Amino acid sequence: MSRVGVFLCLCGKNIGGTVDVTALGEAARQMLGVAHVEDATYLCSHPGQEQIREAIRTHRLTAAVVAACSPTMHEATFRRAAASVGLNPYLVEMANVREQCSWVHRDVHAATAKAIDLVRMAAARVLRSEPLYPLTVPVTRRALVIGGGIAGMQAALDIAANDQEVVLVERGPSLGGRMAQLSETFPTLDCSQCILTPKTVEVAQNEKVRLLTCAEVESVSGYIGNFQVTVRLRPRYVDAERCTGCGQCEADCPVGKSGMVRSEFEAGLPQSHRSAIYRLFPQAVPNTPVLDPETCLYFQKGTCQVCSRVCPTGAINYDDQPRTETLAVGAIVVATGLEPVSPGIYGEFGGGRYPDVITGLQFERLLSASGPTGGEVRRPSDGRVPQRVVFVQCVGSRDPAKRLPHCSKVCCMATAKHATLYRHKVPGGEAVVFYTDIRSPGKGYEEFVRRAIEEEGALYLRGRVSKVYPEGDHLKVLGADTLSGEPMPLTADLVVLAMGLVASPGARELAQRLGASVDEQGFFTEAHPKLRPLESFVPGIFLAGACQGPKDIPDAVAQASGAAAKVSALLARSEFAREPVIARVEERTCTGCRACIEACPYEAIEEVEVATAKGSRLVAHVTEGKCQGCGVCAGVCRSHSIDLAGFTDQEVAAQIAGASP
Amino acid sequence: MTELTIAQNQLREVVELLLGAYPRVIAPVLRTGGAARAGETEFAPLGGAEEAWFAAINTVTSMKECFLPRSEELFQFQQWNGEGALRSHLPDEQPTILLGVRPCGAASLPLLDRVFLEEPMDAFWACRRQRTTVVTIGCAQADPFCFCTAVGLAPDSPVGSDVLLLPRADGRFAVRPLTDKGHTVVTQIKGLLVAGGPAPLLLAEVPQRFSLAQARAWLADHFDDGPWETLSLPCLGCGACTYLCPTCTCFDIADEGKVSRGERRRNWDSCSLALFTQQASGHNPRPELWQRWRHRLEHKFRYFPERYGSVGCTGCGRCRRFCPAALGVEDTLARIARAGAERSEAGALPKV
Amino acid sequence: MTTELHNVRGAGEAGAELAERAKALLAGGAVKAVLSWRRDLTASRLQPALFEDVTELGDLFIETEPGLNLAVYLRRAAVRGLFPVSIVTRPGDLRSIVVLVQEGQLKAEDVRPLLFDSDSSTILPGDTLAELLPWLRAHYPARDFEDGQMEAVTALEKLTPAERWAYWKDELSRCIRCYACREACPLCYCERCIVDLTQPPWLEPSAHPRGSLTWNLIRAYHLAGRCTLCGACQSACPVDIPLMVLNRMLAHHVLKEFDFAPGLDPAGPALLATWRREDPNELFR
Amino acid sequence: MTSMAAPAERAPATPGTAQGFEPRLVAFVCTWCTYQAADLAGTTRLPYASNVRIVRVPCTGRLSAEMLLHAFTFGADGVLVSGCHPNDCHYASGNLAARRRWIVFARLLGFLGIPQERVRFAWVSASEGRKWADLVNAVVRDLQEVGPFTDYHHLQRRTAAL
Repeated sequence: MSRVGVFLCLCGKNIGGTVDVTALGEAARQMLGVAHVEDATYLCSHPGQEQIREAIRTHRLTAAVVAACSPTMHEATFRRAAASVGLNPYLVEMANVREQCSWVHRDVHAATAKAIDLVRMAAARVLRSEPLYPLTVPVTRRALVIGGGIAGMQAALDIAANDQEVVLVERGPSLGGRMAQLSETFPTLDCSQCILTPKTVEVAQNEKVRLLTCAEVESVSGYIGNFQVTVRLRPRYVDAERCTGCGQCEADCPVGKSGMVRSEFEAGLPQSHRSAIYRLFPQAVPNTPVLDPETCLYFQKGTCQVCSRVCPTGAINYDDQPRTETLAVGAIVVATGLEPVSPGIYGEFGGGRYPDVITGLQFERLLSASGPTGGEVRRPSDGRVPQRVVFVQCVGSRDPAKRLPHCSKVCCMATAKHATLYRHKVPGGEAVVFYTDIRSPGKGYEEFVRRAIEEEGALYLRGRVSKVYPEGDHLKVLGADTLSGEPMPLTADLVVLAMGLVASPGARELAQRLGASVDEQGFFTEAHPKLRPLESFVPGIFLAGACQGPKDIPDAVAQASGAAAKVSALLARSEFAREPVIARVEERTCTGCRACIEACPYEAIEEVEVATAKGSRLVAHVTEGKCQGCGVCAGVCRSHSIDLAGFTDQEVAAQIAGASP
Repeated sequence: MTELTIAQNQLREVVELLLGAYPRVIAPVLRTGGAARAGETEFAPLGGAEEAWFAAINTVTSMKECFLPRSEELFQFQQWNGEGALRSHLPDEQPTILLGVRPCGAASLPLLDRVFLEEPMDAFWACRRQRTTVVTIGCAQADPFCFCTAVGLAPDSPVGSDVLLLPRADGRFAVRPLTDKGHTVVTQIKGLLVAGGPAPLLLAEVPQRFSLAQARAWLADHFDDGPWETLSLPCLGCGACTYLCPTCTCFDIADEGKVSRGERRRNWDSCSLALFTQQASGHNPRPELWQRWRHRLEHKFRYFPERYGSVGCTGCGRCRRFCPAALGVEDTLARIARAGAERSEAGALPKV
Repeated sequence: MTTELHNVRGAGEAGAELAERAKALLAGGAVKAVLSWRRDLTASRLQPALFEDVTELGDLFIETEPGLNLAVYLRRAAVRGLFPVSIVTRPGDLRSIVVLVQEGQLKAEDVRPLLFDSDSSTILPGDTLAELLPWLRAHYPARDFEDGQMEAVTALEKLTPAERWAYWKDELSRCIRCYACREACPLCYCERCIVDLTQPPWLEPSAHPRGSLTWNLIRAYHLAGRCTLCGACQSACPVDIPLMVLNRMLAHHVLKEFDFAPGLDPAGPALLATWRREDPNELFR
Repeated sequence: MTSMAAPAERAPATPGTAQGFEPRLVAFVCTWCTYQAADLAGTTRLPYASNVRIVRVPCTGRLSAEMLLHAFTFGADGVLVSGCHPNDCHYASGNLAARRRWIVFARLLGFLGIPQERVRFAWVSASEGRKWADLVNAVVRDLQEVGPFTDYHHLQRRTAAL
C-alpha cells in the first residue's frame, strides 16, 4: 500500500503569502494515497529537511511530494534528504508552487486552486513512480586521439600529463599536421617548425603516449567508457626498429632524382619533388621514411631496389603487410583537422591551370626556409621573383552558391601574414589584397593587420576579383573596388588565392564510424553550440581543433586542452555513475519496426535477436551507456513498447489525469 | 379460417399508431453517411414514422444491440482517502417496441435469455427484455448469405417474437400475435387490421446448403485433428462477425476515468480477438487465430447445444455477409459438413 | 445488397495470364505457394486462398477492386512457413509490402509479388520487388491523388471546423470497435495495439463516440507516412466508415509538407522517426 | 459507501479567478528550455493566467499524440506543447523529430474539426520568460473565445436510448 507524504513549503511569505497553504493541506489530505501532510516555513533549511526525514521514518512513507520551489532549485536537496533515510530519491516528486504559481499569480483563490492541482498531479505521478538506481558504467582508462596535428598532440600530451594512457592515431607517416606546413605564424611571426618540433618530440618520448602512424580508424563499436576501436595500419615498408633515419635511401632513390613526383607536403608546388621513399620533412617524427608503392619503381616495375641496397641497417622490407589492431579505450578525441578547398572549383581564377595562380598554402611553402625555393619567393612558372603579388581573399568562403557559406576564420590573418612576409622578402615588391571584410578578432590580430597595411605597405582593396587570365608572361587580374565602385584591372606576376577551409578528407566517413554527425562542410557537430563545444553528440567522443570548424593555432590548442580535461575527468575513475533516466524496451510487445532506432539521436538503440516460442525475432535493445534519456524513441513507438525510466507512460498519464479533480 | 391482415403499404401508419402508444419505438432506419455502400439500415429509436425503413433484407448490426448495447455504463464511482461512492445506472423501464425485426433476429432472444437470465441474472438484460415488445416481419426476400433453413429456422419462424407479420401473396401481411405483449400491440393497431380470407404466404426461398447434423458430427470428432489452420486461413482475427452476430454475448468490463473518479462500463468483446483470452500472467490459452476460429464454431454448434439444447446460431448470415475476408461460419460449416458426408461414405478423413 | 459491393471479377485475360504466371512460379519451384483468391461458398464474393498445388490453380481468381490486401496474410505462421510465396497484389498492396520490408517485418526475397494494374487491366512484367519498384515509382504517388480521388477530402476541407466535427462525430459514432480495419491492414502488425494497452489506458476501449473518435484518430495517425492507400481498412469496415478519406488526406498532407510518399523505397526513412531542418515551422509560435 | 458527496478536495474546483469561463490548459514542456522559461517568469514575477498546468518531460520528442488526447479526456479545454527552439535542442534533434509529429497530428485534428485554438505549439527558450507569460495569456484568451470543450468531454455517453 502506497503511503505518500505531502510536504508543503511556505517559503516564508514567498508561497504562503499567495497560496492558502491550510486549504492546500486540507485538499492534499483527501487525495488518494496520501498518508501524511505537513508544512514548514522553509523546507529546504536544515530543520526543514530534518522534518521530512522524520516524517518519512515516523509515518513509514513510501513516496513524497514536496510542494515548494522549482525542482531546478531543490529537487536534489529533497531527494538527498529522502535517500538519507532510505527512501529511493526517485520517489520524491516536486510540485512547483513557487516559480510557477505563487510568484506568477496574485489572486489567492486562483493560486490556491492551481497549487492543489499541481500537488494532485505530483501525488498521482509519484504513485506510479518506481525506485531507480544510478547506473554505473565501467571505464577503460585509456584514451584514443585521432589525428596527429597540433590539436591531437596537445590533447594527447595533456591526457598523458594526468597519468592516463593515450593512443595517438595519425593517418600520415609523421606528426605535425597542417601546422608543419606553415612558414611563420601570425601575429608573432615566429617559425612554425620551431615551436612545433618540441611538441612532436615530446609526444614521441612520452611513455604514456603510444603513437600509431600510417594508421586509420576502421571501425568503432561500444559506448562511453567502453569503446572498441579497430585501427588499420598501412605498411611502411621500413622497419622502424632498424632504421636510424640516416636518409641514405631517400637521397639515392632514382624517383627523387628524376623529379617526377611532386611533394604533397609542399602542397604540390611545381618546383617540389620527393622520392618514392621519403619523409615529409627532415625533422619528421617518427623519422623513419615511408615507402610509397604507388611511385616506387620496384613495386611498379619490379626493378630498382636501390633503397634496400644502400640501407646500412637492412631496414627496408618490401614484404611489409597491412595489419589491423583493436584497441579498447574509454574516450575518444577527434582531431582530424581541416584542408583547403580545391582551387579547381573556381575556374575563373585559373588556380591549378595557370602555374602562377597558387593557393595560400603553396605560398606558405614558397615562404618557408625549408620549402622548395629555400624561402625565396620565386614564381612557379619561370622562377622569377614576382614584383607584384595579388592576394584574393574569400575564395571558397562565404560563398553560398558553392555551398561554402561559412567564414574560414583564419584566412584574413594568413593573408596579412603573407603580404607582410612577401614585403620582407621582396622589399620593392607590391602586395595587393582584395578582401571582402577584414576579420581580425584575437589578441594582437587587428594590430597585425594594421601593421601590414600601414607599415608594410600592403595595398588593401575592398572588392572582388571576377577573372584572372594570363597576358604575356604576366597575369591579368580583373578586380573591382567595391568601395569606389570602380573596376580595378591589375597586372600581376603572381596571384595567391586564400582558399576557404573545410574538414579533412574522410571526416564524414569517420563521423559515420563514430556515430557522430558532421555539417555540410564536413565539420563535426558539437553537442551544444554554446555550452558543449568540446563534445560530439556521442557521449565519450570529444572534439579538438579544426575538425569542429576552422581554427587558428591558439584556438586549436585551447580546445585540445579543454577536450583533454574532459577526457581526464572521465578516465579518472574506473566506473562512472549516471542518471538512470534511460529508455527501456518491452521485448514482449516490440515488433522490431526500427522506428526508435531511426529516431534515436545517439544511435543508442540496436536490433537484437530474442528467442520466442516459435524461434526468434528481432527487437529493439537500448545500450545503457549510449542512451541520454531524451525519450524520442518512446514518443515514436506506436505500440508504446519502449518507455523512459523516470518519465514513464504511467507517470505522465497519471500526471495528466491528476490535473483534473 | 380467417386471420388478421394489414396492407403491406400501411406499415407507416402502424408506426404512427405505435409512436402514439409507446414512449420508445425502435425500427430499422436508413443509415446516413458512409463510405461506399448505400441502402443499409440499422436499428434506431424513431423520431417520426417516416424514418422507419423496412425495405432492406436485414440491418447491418443485429437487434441484439437493443438489449445489449455495444457499450453501456454500469455505474459511476468516486473514491478519496478512506471513502468512496457508487451510482448505479440501470436502464429505464419505459415500454419499448422493437419493430421490423427478422425471424432470425427474434429467434436469438430465447437463446440469449438462457445466458443472461440464468442465475446470477443480468439485471440490465432483464430490464430491457421486460420493457420491450418484439414485432417481427417475415422475409419475402433473402440474399445468398441467408442460411436460416440450415439451422432449423425459416423466413416465417415465430421464435422469440411477440407479433409476427408474414407477407402474403395478396400484398397484405398476416398479423399473428403470439404473446400477451403481442396482443397488446394488436389492440393498439386494430384500426388498421382487417380480417382476411386465407391467402398463400409469399416467403423467401432460403436454400439449405449444408447438413447441420453432418457438420456437428464432424465438429464433435475433429477438435484436435481438424485442418483448422487451412479452414481459418481467410480469418483476419477481427471482431466484426461476433459484434454483428445476434447470438454472440461476450462482453468486457472496463473502467474509464481514473482511480479516484470514473465509471465502469460493459463493452462488447470478441473471442476472435487475440487478447480475449489473454490472462494476467501473460498466458493465453488461445493464442492462435485458428484456435479462435475453432472455438467460435465449437461454441455455437457444440458447447451451446450441449448446455442449452439448441445451436447458438440463427442463420442470419451477417458473419459471412460482412466478413472482410468473405469467410463466415456457413462457409466453414458447409466445408466440414461435406467432409463429414464424404467420410461416412469413404471412411477416411478427406481434404477440406 | 452487399453482393454488389464485392463483385466477383472474372479471370478474363489478365486472370488467365495470372494463372499462367503463378503456375510458372509454383511449378518451377521459385515459390512454395501462391496467395490469391477463390470464390466463396455461393460464388458471391472472393475469399483469400493459398495455393500450394499447381492442379488447384484453376480455382484461382483475382480481385481487381481495391479491398482486402493479401499482404496482411504474410505475417501468418502458416504462410511464413511456405516462404518464398507469390502474392497477387494491386499497387497499394505492393507498396504495403515495400513498407513491411522497410520496417523489418519481411525480407524482400521471401515474396514474389504479381502486380495487377487496374488502369491497364494487365499483370505487369516482373515478380520481384526490384523489378516492380521502377513501375511503382513511375506512377506513384501521382495516381493516388489524380482525378476525383481528392474530392471527398476537399469537400470536407471547405466546411467549417464545427461542420467537420459534426460529420466525423456522426460517422465515427457508428464504429463498433471490431478492429476489422486494424486486422485488415498489413501495416497494423503491432504485437499489442495501443488501444489494448490498459496501463496506462491511453485510449478508451469503449465503443462510445469519444472512444471511437480517438481510436480512429490514432489509427490514422499511426499510419501517417506509412499508409499506401490500399483501401483494405475501409472495405473491411462492417459499418462503412469512410476511413480512406482520413488516410488520403494524410497521405496528401505528408506528400505536400514533407515530399514524402511511403512504399516506394524499401531502404527509405520512416516519416515520423526522421526529420529535416527545413521542415515547415509555421505551426510553432 | 456513502452517497456521492463532494469531497473537500473539490472545493476550489475552477481554476482562475476572473468572471466567466476559465479554461483548463495542460502544457507539455521540455525540462531544458520552456520549463526554465516558466521558472524565469516566476523569478522575474511576471504575472500571467493561472489556468495552465505544466507536465514536464525531458524533451518534446518524448511526447506521443496519445498524451495530448489524454489531457482532453481528463477535462482539458486546450493543450500546449512547447520546447527548445529548432537547433537548440539539448538532445540535438528531439524537438525536430517532435515538430514533424505535431505537424501531422495537428493537421489530423484540424481535419476532424477540432479548432486549432485547442492544440497549440511553440518554441520557448530558457531566456524567454516574457514569451512564456505572453504565450499562456494568449492561449488562454483564445480558449475563452472558443469556450469549453464540451463537444469532446460530453461526447462520451451514447445518446441513442438503446
